[in-house]
Amino acid sequence: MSKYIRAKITENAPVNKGHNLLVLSPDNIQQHPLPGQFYMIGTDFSYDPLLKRPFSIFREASGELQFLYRIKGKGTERMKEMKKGDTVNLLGPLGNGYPIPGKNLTPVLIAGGIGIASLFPLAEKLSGNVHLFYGARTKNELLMLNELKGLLRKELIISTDDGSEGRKGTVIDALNVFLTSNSHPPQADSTSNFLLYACGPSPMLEAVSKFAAEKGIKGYISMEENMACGVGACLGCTVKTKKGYKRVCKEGPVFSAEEIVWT
Amino acid sequence: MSKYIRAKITENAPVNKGHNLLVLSPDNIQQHPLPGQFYMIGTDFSYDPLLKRPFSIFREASGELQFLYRIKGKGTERMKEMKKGDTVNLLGPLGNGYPIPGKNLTPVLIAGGIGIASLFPLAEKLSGNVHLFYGARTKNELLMLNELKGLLRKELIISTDDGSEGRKGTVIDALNVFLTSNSHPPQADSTSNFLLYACGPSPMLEAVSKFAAEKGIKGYISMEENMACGVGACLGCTVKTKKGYKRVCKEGPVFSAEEIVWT
Amino acid sequence: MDLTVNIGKLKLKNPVMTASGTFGYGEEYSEFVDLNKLGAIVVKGLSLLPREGNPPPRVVETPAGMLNAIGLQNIGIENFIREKLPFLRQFDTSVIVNFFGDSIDEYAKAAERLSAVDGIHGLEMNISCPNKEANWSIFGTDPKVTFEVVSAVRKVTDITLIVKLSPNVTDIALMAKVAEDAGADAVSLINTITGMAIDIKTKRPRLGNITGGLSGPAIKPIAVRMVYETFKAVKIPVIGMGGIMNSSDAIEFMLAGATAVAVGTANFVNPSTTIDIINGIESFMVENSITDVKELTGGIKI
Amino acid sequence: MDLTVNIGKLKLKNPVMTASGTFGYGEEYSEFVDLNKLGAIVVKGLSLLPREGNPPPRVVETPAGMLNAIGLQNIGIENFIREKLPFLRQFDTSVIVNFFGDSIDEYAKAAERLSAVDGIHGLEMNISCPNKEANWSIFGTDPKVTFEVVSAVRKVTDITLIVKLSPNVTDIALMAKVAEDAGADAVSLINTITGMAIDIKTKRPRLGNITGGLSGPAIKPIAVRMVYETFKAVKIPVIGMGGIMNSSDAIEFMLAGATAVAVGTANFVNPSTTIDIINGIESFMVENSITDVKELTGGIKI
Ligand SMILES: Cc1cc2nc3c(=O)[nH]c(=O)nc-3n(C[C@H](O)[C@H](O)[C@H](O)COP(=O)(O)OP(=O)(O)OC[C@H]3O[C@@H](n4cnc5c(N)ncnc54)[C@H](O)[C@@H]3O)c2cc1C
Ligand SMILES: Cc1cc2nc3c(=O)[nH]c(=O)nc-3n(C[C@H](O)[C@H](O)[C@H](O)COP(=O)(O)OP(=O)(O)OC[C@H]3O[C@@H](n4cnc5c(N)ncnc54)[C@H](O)[C@@H]3O)c2cc1C
Ligand SMILES: Cc1cc2nc3c(=O)[nH]c(=O)nc-3n(C[C@H](O)[C@H](O)[C@H](O)COP(=O)(O)O)c2cc1C
Ligand SMILES: Cc1cc2nc3c(=O)[nH]c(=O)nc-3n(C[C@H](O)[C@H](O)[C@H](O)COP(=O)(O)O)c2cc1C
Ligand code: FES
Ligand code: FES
Repeated sequence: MSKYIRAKITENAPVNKGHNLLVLSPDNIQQHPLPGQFYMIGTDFSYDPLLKRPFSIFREASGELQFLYRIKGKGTERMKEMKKGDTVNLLGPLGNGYPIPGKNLTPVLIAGGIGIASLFPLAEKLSGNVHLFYGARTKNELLMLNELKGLLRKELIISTDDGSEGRKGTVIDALNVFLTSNSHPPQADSTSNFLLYACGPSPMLEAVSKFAAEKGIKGYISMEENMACGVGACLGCTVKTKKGYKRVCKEGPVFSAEEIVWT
Repeated sequence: MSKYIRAKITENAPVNKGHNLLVLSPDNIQQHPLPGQFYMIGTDFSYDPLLKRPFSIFREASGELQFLYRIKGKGTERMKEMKKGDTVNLLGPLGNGYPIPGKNLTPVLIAGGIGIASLFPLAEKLSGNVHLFYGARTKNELLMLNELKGLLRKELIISTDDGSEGRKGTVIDALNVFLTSNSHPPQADSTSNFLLYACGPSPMLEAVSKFAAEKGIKGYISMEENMACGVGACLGCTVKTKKGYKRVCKEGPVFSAEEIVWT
Repeated sequence: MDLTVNIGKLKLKNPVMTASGTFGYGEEYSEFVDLNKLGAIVVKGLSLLPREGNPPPRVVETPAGMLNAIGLQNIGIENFIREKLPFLRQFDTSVIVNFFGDSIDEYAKAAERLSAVDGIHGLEMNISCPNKEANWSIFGTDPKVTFEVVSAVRKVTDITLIVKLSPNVTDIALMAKVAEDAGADAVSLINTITGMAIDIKTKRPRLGNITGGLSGPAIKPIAVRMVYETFKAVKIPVIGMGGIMNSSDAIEFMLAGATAVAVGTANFVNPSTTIDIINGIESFMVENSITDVKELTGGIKI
Repeated sequence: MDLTVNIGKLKLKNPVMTASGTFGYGEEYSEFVDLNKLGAIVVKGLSLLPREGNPPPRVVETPAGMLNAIGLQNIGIENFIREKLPFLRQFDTSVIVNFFGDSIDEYAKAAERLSAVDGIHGLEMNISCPNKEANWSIFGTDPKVTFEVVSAVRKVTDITLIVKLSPNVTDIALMAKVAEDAGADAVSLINTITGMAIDIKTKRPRLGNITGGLSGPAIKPIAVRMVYETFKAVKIPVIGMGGIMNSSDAIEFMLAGATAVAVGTANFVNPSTTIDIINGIESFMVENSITDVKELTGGIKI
């Protein structure tokens, strides 16, 4: 089973302003990805863009791989141009996915922006038995809300920076309220029975980590760094941890929140 | 009237193996091109390919610009990928077209391969009153034969290197037979009343030039060189002439056959 | 909003110039660009006598770049003054003449002649040229020779003198310092980086001259680094170039230390690049509440 | 068909190697590439003691290239021998260890230690490193220092010694000659070219280390030129690299004078590039009736 895959695009359509869903049908047999793992996707058209870009697996369904991506720069602009029937190359699944919570722990998922792409399959795997905090800058940047509502068996707590949907403020504010106030009594759980899973922009991850440390809750965070190889060979994607630099692509992207040294 | 034009693709389809017809609908008013003039066309997607590529005007019809191109390397590969509705940038019309023959002269057009793209509009402008020698490596590389047959009022003499269509051999062989033997008596014209127009690969142009010199016939040839700017600024596209280096994009692409120094 | 910048005695209306050799003698692009809007026009390199240049092919594309081996073809200083300068005099923009020679003496003679002409506002001396007195080694790769040739030119001209540095050196900051010490009013960099390409089918070099100069986006990271190193080493203004395609690139060079920028290869890709960049810099200044473009120079945060 | 090439005492089964730092310690790509097929595996640069490397971001893409500032992070020679080498010993391919030091003494110690180990077939010394004894200037940019450090290493090792040259110099052929005179069995080039990129929104360098090394197709024309210049200057084999993406590129380097080639950045784009290149070279030889790959070296027609 190769990790170097050629795949045909079966869908590449906007799901929201500036965000696309890419559905790929791999040519060759491949490993099944776990939630939190990622693929390096290359459009290989020319040498500019040159490198593959990392994207979390969003869903695997009927042999197809789905990715949710935000159009950001050169690479994703190019990706957006690709049409049904075009071919892409990908490497994956890569890295370590989210560890599955023990039975006595209640998973709390915290997604910032496009971070939802990597937490969605975790929620799915956990049969929707998760609390999901989902924040974005504005209503238009919230993705897959219907799918999430259908999936979740616990609460979906939305926040937007501008208050255009859900609570106004950051996911951290919302999480804070949830975990400290009584307004959301976490049913049978006590705070220390929560297990946090976070994916989103770096300042959010830092806040989640600090928060978890303060409350004495364990947490996993999915880190982001620029990548060149995606397979641990170039040492390009390291983050500082208490045990020195570690590679996001190989030792991560999911790290224990307490491992990371924030600078 | 600007020469820097944005245009929408209204058609970009194969006309034959490895050859496309590109039809562009310019956004802004533009100058009308003359047969033999060219445009620099850029797909502007990324920096690789970087430079625009030169293409002769094939036809201008109902405000649209048509180009006939051979898929050769990176630039034309990229061009082939462009779809209806996509935008391209172009500069043009550039360079000098074919001089129109005086009344007492019989135009003889000699096209090698994709060279037909630049001679077609000349034949059209001369209402088909031309002899056309059209050569290609093989049958499959002969383009627009039906259109040519409809257009021409004189003979269309086809040759292919492999003899798969028309005479076997080069256009030069065919031309030689035509001009020297009696098998094709040039109606009322005497040899010196012919005026040659040639566009094709460099060895063909050289042969035409030598031929014209030997027979004492005047000829115009459309030269090719790698181009960067297309407007005379970079001095990148020069060819050696009896009066020193001249720019294909500015003093050409059409030159008097006797002007060129072949090396 | 103040877009003006000072280069020696010259005050440019904005920091955007054309790079020598990519904009002809100005007139070639006048159909596409309102020349009055440019900070300066830098013309194709001139020598005392006309030059024929190299055999074709002279240009070839490479990944995100191009190689050129024009071979310094030019019409010569006298023809320029007679045939091309009158056209340029019509415009309200600074005209900078790029020039070169085969020997120190030729450099000095060229500079002297050009300084005496109305309508030439500044000189840019290209020192990436072979020196016939030193076995055709490149002037601009030897600090001693660079000092000599710049000093010789400085002696004969009072108008703004820009020295255009070769990037094919171990220590660009040193070369800039040498030019400064020899009296340059500014340095411009980078000139093209020597490169080459071979056609594997024919086994022949893709350029008639075998090697050529690499330009375009491919070299931008190298150029930005050299501008940064040079800015830290000299007090005179630095004019940055090498792969500038848009206003973001231009601002990047200014943050690295450039007082002005020049646009080269990008003109070929989009003839209105210079104008787009001027507009883009203005918008950037508005968005970032910058009132004087000079604030950008060296604005990198380390 | 003979694909073998000789580099010093080493006979490689084919001329395609991996470039140091882009292929980890071999195992990272073993899922993607049959390591037995490679001419040689060149591992990430090692030093006597482990190194932490630079703060992130460490890589950033540029037009047709990338900048890296890994900062020579590595696990140190002893850990390599203990943890990584046993894996590599399983394969029937040459293992070349890239190494470096902070001082001449460190280089010599590292070379001595590595030469004594079973399963290491060749050494590549990276001299694009800062010299702590000379104010952190780069070893490989000063001919005198290059001569000294290569000589010191040559004294302590008998196995094949490749000197990897820095392209950030005025005269690469001179540096190659110096390495040859100091006893190198081969030279490899080019290492990355120093570059930099700035984020205009934050005004900060895009790399944690401010500057980094440019690699990828963008630098290929420069690399080919340097290989060509070096080939003409030395008698020892030249290993060519810099932007090789496919077999045409590899053949281009060989025509310019390379005896073998190394694939770096391309591994990131397509992990099977090395294998594709080996196959591509074979096809090219068949099409052109070439029976010995060594015929390609220096085959350019001028
Ligand atoms: C493990 C992981 C999983 C990710 N999952 C997703 C996802 O599911 N959906 C999604 O939309 N985004 C995801 N991202 C982010 C995504 O990779 C970047 O948005 C994308 O690389 C931007 O590329 P660009 O060319 O469009 O932007 P550019 O303008 O080229 O770059 C924008 C920024 O992206 C960063 N970048 C550029 N190249 C790379 C690279 N090769 N690797 C990493 N960063 C780079 C640079 O820091 C740059 O500042 C993930 C990132 C990581 C590390
Ligand atoms: C005045 C003129 C008119 C032309 N008209 C037509 C036409 O109507 N139809 C047609 O199919 N072709 C035409 N050509 C040829 C066409 O320009 C080339 O086939 C095209 O540039 C190849 O680009 P590429 O990127 O696909 O190939 P590449 O693989 O990039 O290059 C293939 C070859 O094309 C040449 N080349 C590359 N870039 C350029 C450039 N910017 N300018 C010129 N040559 C370059 C190089 O010599 C190279 O060896 C014309 C050329 C000229 C000069
Ligand atoms: C076709 C061409 C011709 C050039 N001619 C000259 C010249 O005559 N004198 C000179 O100093 N620089 C010359 N240059 C170098 C440019 O002025 C500029 O320094 C270089 O191209 C880098 O900028 P760019 O990447 O924006 O093109 C030339 C560059 C090109 C591409
Ligand atoms: C991420 C990365 C790490 C590198 N590390 C080393 C190294 O440790 N030692 C070394 O000599 N060269 C190192 N190099 C340079 C490469 O071996 C090679 O010389 C250079 O990248 C040019 O080849 P390329 O364009 O094919 O990548 C590194 C290059 C990259 C991209
Ligand atoms: S991206 Fe290369 S080590 Fe992680
Ligand atoms: S292409 Fe620039 S002068 Fe002709």
